[in-house]
Amino acid sequence: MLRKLGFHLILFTLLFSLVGCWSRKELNDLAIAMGMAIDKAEQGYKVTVQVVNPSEIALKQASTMRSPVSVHSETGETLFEAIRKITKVSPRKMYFAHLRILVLSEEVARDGISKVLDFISREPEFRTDFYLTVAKDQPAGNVLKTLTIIEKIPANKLYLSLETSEKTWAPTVALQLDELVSNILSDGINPVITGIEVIGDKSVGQTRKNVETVAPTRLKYTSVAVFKKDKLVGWLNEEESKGYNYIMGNVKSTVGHVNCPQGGNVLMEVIRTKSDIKASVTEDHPRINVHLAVEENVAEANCSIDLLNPDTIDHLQTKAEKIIKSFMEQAIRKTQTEYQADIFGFGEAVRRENPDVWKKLRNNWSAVFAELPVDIQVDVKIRRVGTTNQSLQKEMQE
Amino acid sequence: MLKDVKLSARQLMILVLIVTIGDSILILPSLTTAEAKQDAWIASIFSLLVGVLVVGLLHVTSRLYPNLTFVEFSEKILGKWLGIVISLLFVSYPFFSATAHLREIGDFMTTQIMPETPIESIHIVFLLVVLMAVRLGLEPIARTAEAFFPWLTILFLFLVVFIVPQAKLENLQPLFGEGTKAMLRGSLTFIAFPFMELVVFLMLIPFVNEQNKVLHSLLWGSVIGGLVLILITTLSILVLGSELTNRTFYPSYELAKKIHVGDFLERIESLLTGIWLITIFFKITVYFFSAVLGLAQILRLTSLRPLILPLGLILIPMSLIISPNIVYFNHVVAKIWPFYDFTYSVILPLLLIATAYIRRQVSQPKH
Amino acid sequence: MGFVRSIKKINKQRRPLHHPHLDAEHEPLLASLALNLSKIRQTMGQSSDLIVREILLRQDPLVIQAAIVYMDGLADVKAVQDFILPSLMQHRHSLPSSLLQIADLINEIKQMSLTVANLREITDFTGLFESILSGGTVILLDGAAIGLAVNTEGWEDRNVEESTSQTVVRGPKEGFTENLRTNTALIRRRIKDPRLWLETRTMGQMTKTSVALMYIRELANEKVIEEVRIRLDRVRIDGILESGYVEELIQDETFTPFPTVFNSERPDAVAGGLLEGRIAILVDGTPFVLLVPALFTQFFQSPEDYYQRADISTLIRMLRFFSFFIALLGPSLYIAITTFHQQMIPTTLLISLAAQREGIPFPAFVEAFMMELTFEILREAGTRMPRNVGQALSIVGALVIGQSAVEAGIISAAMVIVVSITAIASFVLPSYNFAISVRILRFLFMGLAASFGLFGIMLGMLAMVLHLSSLRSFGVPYLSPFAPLNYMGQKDSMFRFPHWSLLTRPRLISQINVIREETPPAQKPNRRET
Amino acid sequence: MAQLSLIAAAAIVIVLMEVPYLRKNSSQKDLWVFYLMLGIGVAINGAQGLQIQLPNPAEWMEAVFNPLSSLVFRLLQ
Repeated sequence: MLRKLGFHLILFTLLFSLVGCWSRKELNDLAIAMGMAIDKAEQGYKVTVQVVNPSEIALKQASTMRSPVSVHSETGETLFEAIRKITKVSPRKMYFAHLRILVLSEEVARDGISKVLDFISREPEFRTDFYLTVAKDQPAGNVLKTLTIIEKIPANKLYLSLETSEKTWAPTVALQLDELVSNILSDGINPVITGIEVIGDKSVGQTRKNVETVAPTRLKYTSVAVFKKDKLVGWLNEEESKGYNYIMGNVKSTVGHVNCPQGGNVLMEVIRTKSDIKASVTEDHPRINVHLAVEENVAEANCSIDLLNPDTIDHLQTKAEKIIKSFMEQAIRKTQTEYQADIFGFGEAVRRENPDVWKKLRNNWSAVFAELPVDIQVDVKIRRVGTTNQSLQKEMQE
Repeated sequence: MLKDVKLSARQLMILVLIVTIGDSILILPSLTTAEAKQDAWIASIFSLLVGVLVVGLLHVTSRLYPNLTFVEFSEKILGKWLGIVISLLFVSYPFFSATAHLREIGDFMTTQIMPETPIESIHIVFLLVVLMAVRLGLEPIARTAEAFFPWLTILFLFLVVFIVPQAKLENLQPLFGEGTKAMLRGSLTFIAFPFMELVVFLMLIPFVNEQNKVLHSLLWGSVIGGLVLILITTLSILVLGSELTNRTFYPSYELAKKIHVGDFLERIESLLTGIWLITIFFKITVYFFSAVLGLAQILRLTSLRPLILPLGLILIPMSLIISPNIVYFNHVVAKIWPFYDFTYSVILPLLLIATAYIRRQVSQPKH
Repeated sequence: MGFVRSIKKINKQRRPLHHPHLDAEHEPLLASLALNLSKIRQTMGQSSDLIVREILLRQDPLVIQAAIVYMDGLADVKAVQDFILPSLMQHRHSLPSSLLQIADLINEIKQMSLTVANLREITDFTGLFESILSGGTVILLDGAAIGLAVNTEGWEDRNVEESTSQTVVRGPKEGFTENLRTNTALIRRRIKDPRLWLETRTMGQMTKTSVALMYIRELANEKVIEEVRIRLDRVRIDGILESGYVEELIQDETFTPFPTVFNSERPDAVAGGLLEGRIAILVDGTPFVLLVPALFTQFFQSPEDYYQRADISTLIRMLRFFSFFIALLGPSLYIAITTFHQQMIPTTLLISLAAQREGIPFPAFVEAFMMELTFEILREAGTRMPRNVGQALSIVGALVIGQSAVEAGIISAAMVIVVSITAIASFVLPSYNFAISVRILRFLFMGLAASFGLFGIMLGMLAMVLHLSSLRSFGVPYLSPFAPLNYMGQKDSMFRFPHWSLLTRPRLISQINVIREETPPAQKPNRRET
Repeated sequence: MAQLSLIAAAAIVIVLMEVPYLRKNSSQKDLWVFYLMLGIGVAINGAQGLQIQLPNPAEWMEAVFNPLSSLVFRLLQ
């Protein structure tokens, strides 16, 4: 009897000594970090973390006038140190699994982002499904300090608008961590990251006043930053960015316009694109062939053209082809001449086509890329003209 | 001891399948891809072919004495003392393997899921369930495997179906870009971990009640298991690319992390961890059971019970001693362990078959 | 250690269950009526419900003293008055009195005068007491060491009513009663086959409860029947008040949360079990009939599954399995995910959960534990309380515990939702005793989840399935037909295939006569060709 | 120290779990083997608890197979 009792006592003490709650984190002990920004400091990095204030966001009657997010920054010699130091200013443990956006300052990016990425991809708490952006012309921390309307959490706003704009507007690139890492690692392709700007009065943007006005200080994605390996080397403007996305086949939907002969223009909505990058190698001289198939719809006809005439459609197609081709050429020209950074993965195409030649060229790829002949073929097909057939202006003329 | 324990051929097949997959599914894509890069999937298909040969060899070995375990027939073939030495060596193999696999699960849990939890406590709770299984005996183990099998299948199909849309075919190009030698290097681990480690089944085959179906079970179990591993390796390369696959310790876990269907079916990798945990559980259990059974047969004990808990007590510190850190462990696993497996699953059976053959030749005078 | 020794002593003293004075009754009846009667009175201790009616049998020229003995309340007084007393007192003997022997007289009474159906001779006091204590009437004649026991059972019985513990929408509404005979009749009315056999035995030295073993010969496995017989014979206990006693005494494994004996209050469920080759154990005095061997899947099946269409039943069974997992793992999954795997929660949900937990003083595990405990208390109170306070209780339960606790910031609203879903899910399980095991295990899983997250739950599931697969119910693996896998068995486990495809009985239960339907599958009801 | 007492507790639990069964159902040899293995287990655990460096079987394995391994990998380079 007593022996049994003793046995069970020991067993239970043993079991309870096993049962600890080492990894346990209660929800109200977490500071859910939604956005992180990394700037350079005199020594090391300045890390800014945007943390949500759950009760302000979740509750139906958000009566308190407290800000929905709070932003903490801290500097440290390394990223990890800086993040750990944030606990000095934040009462709770930072939790990064729900990170939506990582903003890098231009300085950090020009310096090389591999150190940052190494830490982030090593730490199990960081997932890989957040987007990266580069803050253009200002400290990255400012981006996170700007309050936004509609979406209460600025970081979430950034995430969603990048996601939406990538789907409906071509010049942005929604890039996640693992793609970035594999692009950096690969010799045959260099990464690009979308840039972000704060438009308007920056000091107002950081107060609650910003969400009370109609035309507040805003966050806006602008152009695309070109990287060579892990270092930022320059920017593409909007048209070049568009050209870049066309080449990469990233365009899911966008809008472009074609000028009419008699003035005015026709707006066309791209509904589907498919790009195909092929390399051909003759005697160690690679040549790239980009073929892009675009399907478009007419969205708006602001001039008097006869949309019922098949010839007009043909005409519009050729015009659109020219425009798109010029975007793509601009993008290629700029990267070849100014940056020598192969952001299109032409090297990868060569490697897939002919691994042996690639082995010879890979060490010298930037130079080869700068001289690389690229043939572009664009094939636009207009499918539909919307719900009305003839252009209104044309009808009015008649 | 254990004379009335009977496994059905189907249970054997499921056990073989699970042991083939167990732990390999977690670490193998990374190891093979590290050597063979984007051609790892070709290496894995090649490995399956070699693996089938290895399994065939194991089956031939088991046919020497279909009703005896490895420990018993090695004593019969090699004589008492040499047999005992070989048997002791053989028994140490599943024991160390169980240790290594336990360490693997501990490393996996502490790197990916619960970084703050001490590895010892993960080892201990995991081992407690293993010990419970071994104490219950072979039949409940096999039946539990049977009961979990549909769930494993569902989880696995889930992983495959939802990750396939993210596959990028160009990740496989160029075909044969790394050369044959790299592929052979890559297939070393791929032959050793899933297929050669099946040698422990030499301890369990005598308990199968339909001996004529043993070959069928062994082959189907290992081939299906091999196909699963090929699929996972290929998917890792297709989705992650060969660079990321060999850069991460646990590519299939990364694969699960990538699942993203609509905006609701994502971040479910912790659930899919079930595939790894359950298969490794059965692998450790089968190994530990074989070790206990082998030692009991060497010592001619009347039951397994005096060995189970004490050996479990030994296993815990061993799993900590066996590797000072994960880097050393991975080095051992990638570079040394395949040869350790090779010794036990190819050299030892060949030795036994040869000796048995010579013995029979000698004892049967020619006429 | 003195304490231990004294406990051991008590244990030893308690051991003999044999009561010596009960054996003393094993003595034969005496020839003298007076002595017999005094012996009866003495043994029964002048109990006031013992009726001894002394009469005289006029047997010219003799007058023979006689007595009838019965228990008031057990025996049907009307039957005694209408049949026994008239036939004795008004009987005139046909033989010449000079030849009369007492034995002849008894034969006369047996054969010619007593107009009752069930009658037997008794020769000792054991038989006498057994007879009168189970409602019989005993006729004793002076000068004869033989008594005549007439079956006059006539106590108040509950009528056959609708079963309250296992209700169905469609299906027979009859439930078993407390009367063994009624119960066997209910089953026999469903299976009119001479191969439906019944073995009765008396169990319990004092209660002398009738326990009946019912099975269909040639369907039930002979080995299992023998095993049940052996286990029943091994039982030495003073009293059996309910089939739960028998269940606990004959089950395979005591230390398991899972029931290995099925019980039902419904005759159709038992008849269904018998047709599958199972063995029913009926205990007098309780409407709950045991059915062995009992398998894991059986506890997810309701008799109604077989009355509804196959597709509906299949979906409902799946729903039950699903609810089983919710009832088992609901709170533990919540604990594991919110305290270990926050990355699994969608961001918006995480923020709202975090907002709810703002200011809650306890960790999620304690919160869940308190709520579950409260719920268990409410549930137990709800089962035991008098019907008319039910409303008050549910108001207190729902309002005070649910709403106020949330408003007071002690419990988060999400936790209340989780606990409620778990509670509702546990009511889906058709078998009450299986639901109890789920309730127990739920707490274990909560502990595991609180210490190791999903890893702990996974290990717990492994341990649970290991335990389940090590269980057997009368030799049949508990988890069959899942493990060991049996394809035919799958047709009636998680799924319920149409009746025309359920050609065989569960393989491991019925081993002799496996074929259920002799119609080959080709003759299944086909659509007429047009 | 806490670790050592836990090891002792574990050993006691194992003894209480197994010895009654072994006394009843097994031979004397089984019991001796049990105590021997338990002793080894406690010793290794104790050494581990006291931070004593124990030989690593993986290193023996490495010593045995490293030549073969480097040979094979050199051949396949």
